[in-house]
Amino acid sequence: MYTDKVMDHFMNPRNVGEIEKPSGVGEVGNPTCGDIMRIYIDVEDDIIKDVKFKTFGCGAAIATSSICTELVIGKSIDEALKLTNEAVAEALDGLPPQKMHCSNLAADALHKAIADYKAKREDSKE
Amino acid sequence: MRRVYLDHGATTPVHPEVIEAMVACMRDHFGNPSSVHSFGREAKKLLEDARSNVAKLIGARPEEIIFTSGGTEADNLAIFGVARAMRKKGNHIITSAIEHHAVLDACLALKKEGFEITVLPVDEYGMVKIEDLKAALRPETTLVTIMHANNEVGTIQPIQEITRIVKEHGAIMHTDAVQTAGKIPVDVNDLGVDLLSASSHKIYGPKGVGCLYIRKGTKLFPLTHGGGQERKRRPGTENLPGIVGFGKAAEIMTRDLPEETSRMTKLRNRLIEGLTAIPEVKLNGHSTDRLPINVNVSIRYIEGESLLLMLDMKGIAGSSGSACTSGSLDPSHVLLAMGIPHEIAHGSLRLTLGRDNSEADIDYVLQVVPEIIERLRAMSPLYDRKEAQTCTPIK
Amino acid sequence: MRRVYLDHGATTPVHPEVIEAMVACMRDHFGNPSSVHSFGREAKKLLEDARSNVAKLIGARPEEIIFTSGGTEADNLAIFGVARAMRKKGNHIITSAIEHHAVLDACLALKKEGFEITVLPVDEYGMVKIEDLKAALRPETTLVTIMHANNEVGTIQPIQEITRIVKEHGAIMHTDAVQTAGKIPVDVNDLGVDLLSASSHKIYGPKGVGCLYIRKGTKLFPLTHGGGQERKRRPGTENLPGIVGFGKAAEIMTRDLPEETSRMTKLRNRLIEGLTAIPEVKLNGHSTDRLPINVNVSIRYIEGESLLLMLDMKGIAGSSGSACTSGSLDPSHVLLAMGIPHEIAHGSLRLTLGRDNSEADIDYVLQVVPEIIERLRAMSPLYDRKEAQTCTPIK
Ligand SMILES: Cc1ncc(COP(=O)(O)O)c(C=O)c1O
Ligand SMILES: Cc1ncc(COP(=O)(O)O)c(C=O)c1O
Ligand code: FES
Ligand code: FES
Repeated sequence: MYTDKVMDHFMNPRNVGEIEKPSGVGEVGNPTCGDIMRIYIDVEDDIIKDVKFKTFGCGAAIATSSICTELVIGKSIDEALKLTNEAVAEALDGLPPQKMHCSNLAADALHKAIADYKAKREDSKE
Repeated sequence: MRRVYLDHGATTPVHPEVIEAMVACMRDHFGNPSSVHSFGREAKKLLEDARSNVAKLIGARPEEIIFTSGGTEADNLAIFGVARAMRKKGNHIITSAIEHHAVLDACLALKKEGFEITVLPVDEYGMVKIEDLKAALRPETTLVTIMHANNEVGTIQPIQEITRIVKEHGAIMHTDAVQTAGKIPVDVNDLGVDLLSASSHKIYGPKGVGCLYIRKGTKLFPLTHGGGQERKRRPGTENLPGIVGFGKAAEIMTRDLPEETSRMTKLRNRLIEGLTAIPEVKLNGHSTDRLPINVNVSIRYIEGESLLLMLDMKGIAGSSGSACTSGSLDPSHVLLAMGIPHEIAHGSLRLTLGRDNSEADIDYVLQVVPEIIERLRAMSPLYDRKEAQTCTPIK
Repeated sequence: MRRVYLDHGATTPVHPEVIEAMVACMRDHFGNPSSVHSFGREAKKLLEDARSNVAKLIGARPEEIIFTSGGTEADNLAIFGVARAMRKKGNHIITSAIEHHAVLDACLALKKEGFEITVLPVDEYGMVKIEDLKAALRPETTLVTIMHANNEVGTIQPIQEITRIVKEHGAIMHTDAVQTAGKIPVDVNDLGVDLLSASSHKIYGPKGVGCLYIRKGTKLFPLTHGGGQERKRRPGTENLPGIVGFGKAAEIMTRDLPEETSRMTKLRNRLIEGLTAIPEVKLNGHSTDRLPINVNVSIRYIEGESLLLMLDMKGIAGSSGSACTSGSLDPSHVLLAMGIPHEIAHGSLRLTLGRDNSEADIDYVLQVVPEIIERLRAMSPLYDRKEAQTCTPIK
């Protein structure tokens, strides 16, 4: 059902955990199956220094979370915002059709975390 | 790697004696049972021997057994068959919320044909309440279909009592015994039912064959039309190797039932004890009115599919009522009907025992499962919250 | 005693390689194809490999193949499925007088649901006439179902031409290819059909499994309801060993088709020549547009069942369209539709060839049959009369 790459990221997920004082946090619940992902980012000079995640969901949800963190560490927030669900699925060599919605979790949570970071930055400027 | 198959509720390995009987049938007796010549007569004899063995398994007479392509077809034949045949008498059918989709979806399809369907609720253990049944029966009720034991949580319904009430009311009683025939004692006359479905591949026979018991005198329209096979109730050249395999499996199950039941019950109880000793793991279903092979637990803060995948990497095969495994959007309708919330149903694990399982298998599972739960919970955002006490406790 | 099986139109022996594949499936890959774990995935792979092999046999894409419990179910699924799904568009269905009962009886059952059925006649060779089809098509015609080759007399219909007309008219075309798929070249795209039924046990696969080809985009209601298997068109745990056997048989037939067809044709022609050399024995069906395995003759003044029994005593297995073998009161509806009188249809003999038949088998049959005919005619009061010239001659 899953590609080797999905299984690798599922069995050995990268960057699981939390960041103590994160620059931003994003959480999404997938309304279709009730799964939840939370992503923490640490940003310095608009560059994502570190990402951590926690996910409650299927193998695809955990694997997409994991690869998503790998894809954006070291990127600028503008680059990270360009990350799409399709790109996440592609980086895993594809997902089964009935699992495509799981890839929404990761990118959406990341985008929310970045929005949270931006909002916090605006707050602190004021 | 050690491989421990604990998904016997989904399907079972085929018994070596069953394979042998099927090979002998295909190699030496390939005739069409409808043919006049000796090849046909030999095939016919095998067909009727198998029918006797299957009849014996459930205390029926051979002429009351119709072979089908499985439990799903048997359920559909019973429900469509009786509902349509009795249409002039009434258009009301009663079923329960925890039936297999073969029953539930057949009833839903009848709704589109203008039938009225009452779906009885169940209590937190998955049990139908007798009062609910009594309240639901109407003059125009023609058919009640309630399963003998549930495939997901293993709860065994009081079919004898249910049937008594249904028959007193003058309606026809069907039970889906796919999970019980061959696993616990099943006798159509003790139960009193008019129709009963069974399936071969749940009891070490081949997939693709099952049967419907039809009590003499029960009116029923066929689902399909064609040759005159199976007393015109189920046309088509008979699946002879499959039927022979089913017959052999029935024979073996009849023989080994008492011994296997007590062995399974012991293994099951050990497994339940071990799993429910893990924090926030809770048994689903009834603690005693329960299939000897069935263990079903909810494991909070984790999701079932990822649990199954990690178990699979350790060689353990189980199943889950999680929405993520269902291909549809909802978790198990059975767990939901029992009042279990979505997020907890998501973390359900079903382990179903079989003849090939040993004490050592249970030891292995009880060693592996806690480690995996630990790992998945460490990844779970819900588990965080729990530590912060923001989660509703399991009731 | 020599045993010569000449009833391959009824069913075939299972090919040893097919048995081997089925045993391997049951022994090593017994999982449920719907399961998440490795046992399930292995089973799923076998299922999909078999689907590819069956698709290849008829030039289809794997996703257009739905496995069923046989040819009868495939025919019923096609006919009920399309008729009910297209009901809003129209309620007229066209079929032919020589269809298998799986088609004819399904159409008759639809009549009770309010559909109108036109049954096309056939000529003396069992051939549908194109003009009759054209005349029968109406604006409300939704489905035409005409068999590829007839099981009794072997006549092959011009399905390509028929389909062209049906499709031009905007109706859906189904053909029952149970007697052709695997025996003569069958390609769904050459034929142009929307639906095509095939069965495993006619081509050295196991009984109890078949398939329906459904061209992409064809609307169809399922016959039964339940799990989501086979794209929701045919629920129930898949008959995996049967399907694997069917897949293997399809693979073998694809490989051996050209060679076997020419070998069968030669044996068939010898058998026809030999039998029709007997006085007052006449070939039924078409002389050239005919299945390579099919021989069907009418033998005047004798009755089919007694002929079959005597052949059986000599180890020869055949079949007959006699009323006495049919269990009903009438002789073969196919022979009657071809205009063959009752008393002559009574004396029909069908011998259908297979892979295991040799020249020596034909020699044996051609030695035994004349003796038996002699014996039976000597017992027949009709034969007396014939000598007294009171019988209507065979036209
Ligand atoms: C309770 C119950 N009913 C019906 C079925 C369907 O039987 P089959 O798989 O033979 O179609 C199953 C198994 O899948 C079952 O567990
Ligand atoms: C032309 C034709 N259609 C349908 C069938 C039915 O197929 P099955 O025996 O697989 O149900 C047969 C054989 O019996 C047949 O010869
Ligand atoms: S998270 Fe539920 S299907 Fe992927
Ligand atoms: S003579 Fe006996 S059945 Fe026809």
